[in-house]
Amino acid sequence: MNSRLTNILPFLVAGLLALFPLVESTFYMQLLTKVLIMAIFAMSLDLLVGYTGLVSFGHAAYFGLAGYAIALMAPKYETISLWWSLPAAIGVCALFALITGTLVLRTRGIYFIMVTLAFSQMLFFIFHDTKIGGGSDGIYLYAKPSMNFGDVQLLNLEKLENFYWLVLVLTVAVYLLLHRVLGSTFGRALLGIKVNEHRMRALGFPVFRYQLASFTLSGALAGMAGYLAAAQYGFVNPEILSWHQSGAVLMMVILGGMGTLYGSVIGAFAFVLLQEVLSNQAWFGPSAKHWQLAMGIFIMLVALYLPQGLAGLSQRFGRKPVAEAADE
Amino acid sequence: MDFAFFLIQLLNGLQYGLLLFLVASGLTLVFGIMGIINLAHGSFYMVGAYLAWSLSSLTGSLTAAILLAIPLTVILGMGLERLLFRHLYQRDHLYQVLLTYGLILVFEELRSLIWGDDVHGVAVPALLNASIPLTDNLSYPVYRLAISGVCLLLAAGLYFLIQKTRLGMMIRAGASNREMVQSLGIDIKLIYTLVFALGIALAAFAGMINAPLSSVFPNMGSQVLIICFVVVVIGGIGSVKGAMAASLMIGLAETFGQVLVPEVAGMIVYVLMAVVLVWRPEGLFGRG
Amino acid sequence: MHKNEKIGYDRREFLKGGTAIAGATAAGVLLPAGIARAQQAKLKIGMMLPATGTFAPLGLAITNGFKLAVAERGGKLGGREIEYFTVDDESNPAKAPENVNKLVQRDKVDVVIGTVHSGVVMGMAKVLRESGTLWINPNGGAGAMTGAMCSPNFFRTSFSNWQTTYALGKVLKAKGHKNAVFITWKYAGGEEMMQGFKEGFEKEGGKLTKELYLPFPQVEFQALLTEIASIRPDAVVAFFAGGGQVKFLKDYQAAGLKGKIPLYGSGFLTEDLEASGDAAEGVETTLHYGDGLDTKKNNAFRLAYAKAFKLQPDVYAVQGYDAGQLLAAGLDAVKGNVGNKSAMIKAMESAKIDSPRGPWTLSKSHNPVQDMYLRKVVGKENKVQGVAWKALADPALGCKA
Amino acid sequence: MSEMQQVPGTGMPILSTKGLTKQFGGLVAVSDVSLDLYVGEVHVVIGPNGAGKSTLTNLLSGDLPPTSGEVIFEGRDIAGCSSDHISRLGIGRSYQKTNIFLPFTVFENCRLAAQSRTPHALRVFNRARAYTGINRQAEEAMAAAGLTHRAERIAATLSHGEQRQLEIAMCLATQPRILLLDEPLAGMGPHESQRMVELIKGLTQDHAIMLIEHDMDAVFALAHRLTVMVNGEVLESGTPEAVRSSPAVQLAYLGGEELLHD
Repeated sequence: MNSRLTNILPFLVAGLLALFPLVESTFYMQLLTKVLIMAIFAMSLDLLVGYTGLVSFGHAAYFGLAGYAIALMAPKYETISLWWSLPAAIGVCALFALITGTLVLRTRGIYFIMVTLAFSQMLFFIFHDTKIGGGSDGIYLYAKPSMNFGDVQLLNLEKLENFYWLVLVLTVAVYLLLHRVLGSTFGRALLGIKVNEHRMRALGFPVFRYQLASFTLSGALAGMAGYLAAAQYGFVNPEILSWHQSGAVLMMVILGGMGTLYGSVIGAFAFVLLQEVLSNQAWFGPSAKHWQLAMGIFIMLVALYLPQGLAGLSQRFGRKPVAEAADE
Repeated sequence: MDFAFFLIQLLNGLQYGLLLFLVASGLTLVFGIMGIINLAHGSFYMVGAYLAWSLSSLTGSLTAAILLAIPLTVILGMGLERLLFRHLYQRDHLYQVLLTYGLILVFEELRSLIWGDDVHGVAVPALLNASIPLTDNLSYPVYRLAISGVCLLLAAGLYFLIQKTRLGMMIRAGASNREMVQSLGIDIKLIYTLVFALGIALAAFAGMINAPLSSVFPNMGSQVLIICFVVVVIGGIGSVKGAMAASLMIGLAETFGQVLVPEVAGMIVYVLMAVVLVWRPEGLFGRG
Repeated sequence: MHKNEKIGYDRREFLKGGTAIAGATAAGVLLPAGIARAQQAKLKIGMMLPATGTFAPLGLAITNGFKLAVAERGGKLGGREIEYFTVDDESNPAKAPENVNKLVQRDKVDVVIGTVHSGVVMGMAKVLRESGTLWINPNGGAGAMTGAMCSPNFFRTSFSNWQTTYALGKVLKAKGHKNAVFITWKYAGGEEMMQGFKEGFEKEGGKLTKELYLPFPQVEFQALLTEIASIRPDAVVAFFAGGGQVKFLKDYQAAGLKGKIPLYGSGFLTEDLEASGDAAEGVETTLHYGDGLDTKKNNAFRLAYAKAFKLQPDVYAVQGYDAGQLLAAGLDAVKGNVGNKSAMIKAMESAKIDSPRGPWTLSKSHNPVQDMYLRKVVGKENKVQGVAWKALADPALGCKA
Repeated sequence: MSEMQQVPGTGMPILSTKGLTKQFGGLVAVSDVSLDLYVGEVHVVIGPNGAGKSTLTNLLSGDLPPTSGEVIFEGRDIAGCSSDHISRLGIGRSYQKTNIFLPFTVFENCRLAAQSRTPHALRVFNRARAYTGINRQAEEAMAAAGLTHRAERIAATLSHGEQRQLEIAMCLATQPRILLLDEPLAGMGPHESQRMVELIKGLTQDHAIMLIEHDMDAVFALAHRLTVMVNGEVLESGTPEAVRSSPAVQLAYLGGEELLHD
């Protein structure tokens, strides 16, 4: 693929997506909003899995934590300002990631997969078993966050189109941020750690600190996604930090293709839309009831025959490998 | 809690631990020897339980059902290894997670298609259907004791198999050095198939033997899965000894946790796991 | 009533008020000609129920019950043909708002029927409160739905968790039990049932000695059963569902507690007698229904259901059936014109449902005011012993309607 | 101390070990090893397979913590420090088994190595390729190792010899003062070996080099000081001539005339 095209393609796609509310501004726009939120979530995980070589199976912890953070911070029946609540929610997640990161990064491989799971399960039970966040029934957020400048309302997020555009802008921002970060010396070091952690250490890189920084950034961005997810429907339930959620986002990353940011976005689209299509009873009638069978088979086929994910399909047509893809 | 009840709770904890060991042992073998992370392990547990139910209602005897079901699960295990898992040995754990996650969905739906979504009870074999009185109002079911006995036997058997037999020697060698074993002319593929089938049969067997206690119901696999992962990781991946120690530890922690600190009982095992791994990242009996 | 609610019931009023919710597509329907057309068109009913997982059989029973009620009316409600839209809610609360949105926004249904899982009910409540879509909940007993979250467009044909255990206090008192232990899973539903029992029992002068909780959804009861044995209460009250109920009954029996300390519960504890075997024998529960209720209506219902679906109906089927009946009552009053929401809601509010469980009406928060039966397991049947509480109404805490 | 005057780069040793020991369970891999490295000097360690040479390197580079003993670097005991810490002190190493970033280009391999020396390595917003200082360092290292013409090749596609060169280049790009080279000639053809020997020779002046090698031609072409290890212990240590003439060494290891008539 021509590199100038690759550079403008994300903007082209984002531009087209920005026009979507003109086509449909109810259900499918909201679905798309969700897809974009999941894309942010998947990109945050890709930073860990695809670029740092750390397979987290508990990423929903940060997603869910931010959801609870906004729901708990928001005054009942009133709106909460996005200006401070979004940074605060992200900050909470970053802090939690920093703390858990120092512990989980002592382990590797399967152990790492399992300890990240353990921490997310801990959080799950904290919210499920205690009254902090309404227990298993969950907690409501009564209004969307507000974006005011002084007394002037900049953007009314109760209007779903506006919320959609906000999410779109943030998705693009996260994409650009990660693109930039991965092209930096820091990003190169992460890739080096993914490819050969031992050698990086021998070269004098404080590997742990790099991994911790990546882990924290990843947790913070997952928090952004979680904040938006909670704001979108105004409902947070312990289930959003369950291991199924962690599994689902991991599926998105692998499905799209690890180590390519756009792959995560594609993965989020594919995963959510596939679920949508397979479980649509209007199209599949009674057999839609067994949509998980088709989903399961599809996931297995990807694992067996499409290890590079959907993004790998494009790489087959002459794209460069990961290390260079990060080059600008 | 007076002393007698403390002792009984201790017994409860140990027996629950042994039960966990039954399920976790297969997981740790497949994990440790083949390096396969199998999220679908719980599904095989479920398959075992449903087989026990359907075959015992067919034959009228749980023992007969188990005897019939074991070969079936071994065949299932060998078939899956050939068809699916074999392609993933050289690949990253990530793909194993992906494949086995898909497998969970498939098994859950097949279960729904074949056996439906209802809860079913399985009768305890008449011979073991009794209770031993412990206090004036509390007694202990004989079947639980029997299961504990089976667990201990199984643990001893696994230990013997791995440490003392020629097959076990090959398995151990295969776990540490694949190429070396191949150069010795041992068919590593066959060994892997066998180990995988053994692991699956163990999970399914656990489901069968536990069916009278747990009853059979949809999603029963994922309930047991996560806790077994915790057992395996605390004990050290691949270590049967570690799985035993960790099972007992978790059994006791959960038992006393529920009684003494009910507010946080749900998270207790995960806290335990985090503590162990921070202290010993390779697990209690893991190879460092 | 409902004066303070922002959500209007009448869509024409809505438009006059210039409220933003009604979208461009909805506007077409609101023109006079549109109303005429709407009456011709099929009534869109959205079924949001679990099709997969542990609760799938409950979803099926509810659907069957609902369809039976429709079939008894010649396949029409309020004179209109029906088109069903179904969504599998997977019993996953995290997806609940999105799933209910499929029905409300994508399929633009007139009525939503659902669901089983309390957490999902909570998620639905959020969306349906905002959209104002008519909602009939045929199971999930989350107190908040007809409590703090109550809304004029919300209806429930089942129970509130509180209701299922409140009457037990009187029952235990009558049996001479002075203290009791409550055991359940640590989750909202279990805690609400515990609360209901505690209130009812303490009012009668009883004492709830201890609340025992098991992490959800674990089923290893041994430690807590030992604890019960050491506490030696006069009675044990339990709530478990799904795979848990059967295992609890069996473990209770195996631990030798059965027969030594009498066991009570909300009726769900004994809703799977096939799997429970003799472990359930003699257990007494309260619920708003009993299979063996010997009334004309119930017998007719059971016969018709068994004929139509080759299955025995259960309490869930009854709740689904009554959801159909309640909807019919509303639609009949407006002759199928769902656009006239305020009239329809009024009709539903005042409806007297002739249910297989016995006649019931709605409380002002739209939860059934119903008799709670005392049932005892005899053989494979929940034998109704009598009415434990006549016309029990949920206190609807926090409902400002 | 008397010997010290005979070799170039005299003065204080930049690195010395005292009683360095490493045990794996019951096996003693390195036993009570004491040796010194000087700037301007190539200190060659030879010995049969399993003598503990690589383990010794790993102890010095921090890849393994010693069981006991000291590693004194500029007057400080650094035994047991982490490998990244030791690397940043200016002790670089190459590996016996090629240990490079296979999917990256040669340049990127060297650039990463050079990057490890930047003080603000955790910067997340700069552009990696815009760092001229790092790039120059990487290019110099490539040039020194004779890999400039391969800069844009993916490391995995290099020949074995080139991969060994890259190994050294990466080590150089970190601008170490001490080089620990573990069998850099392993698997190389005669031509490539010759180039590598020249390369190491060229580095001698500014670096203290510890070299583990089997190729005796290379050993005697480079060594200022020679240590012979057997079974984890130092059998003999001194100038090449002294070691060559040691009867113990001749008996135990060199055992051949080839060495003597060289």
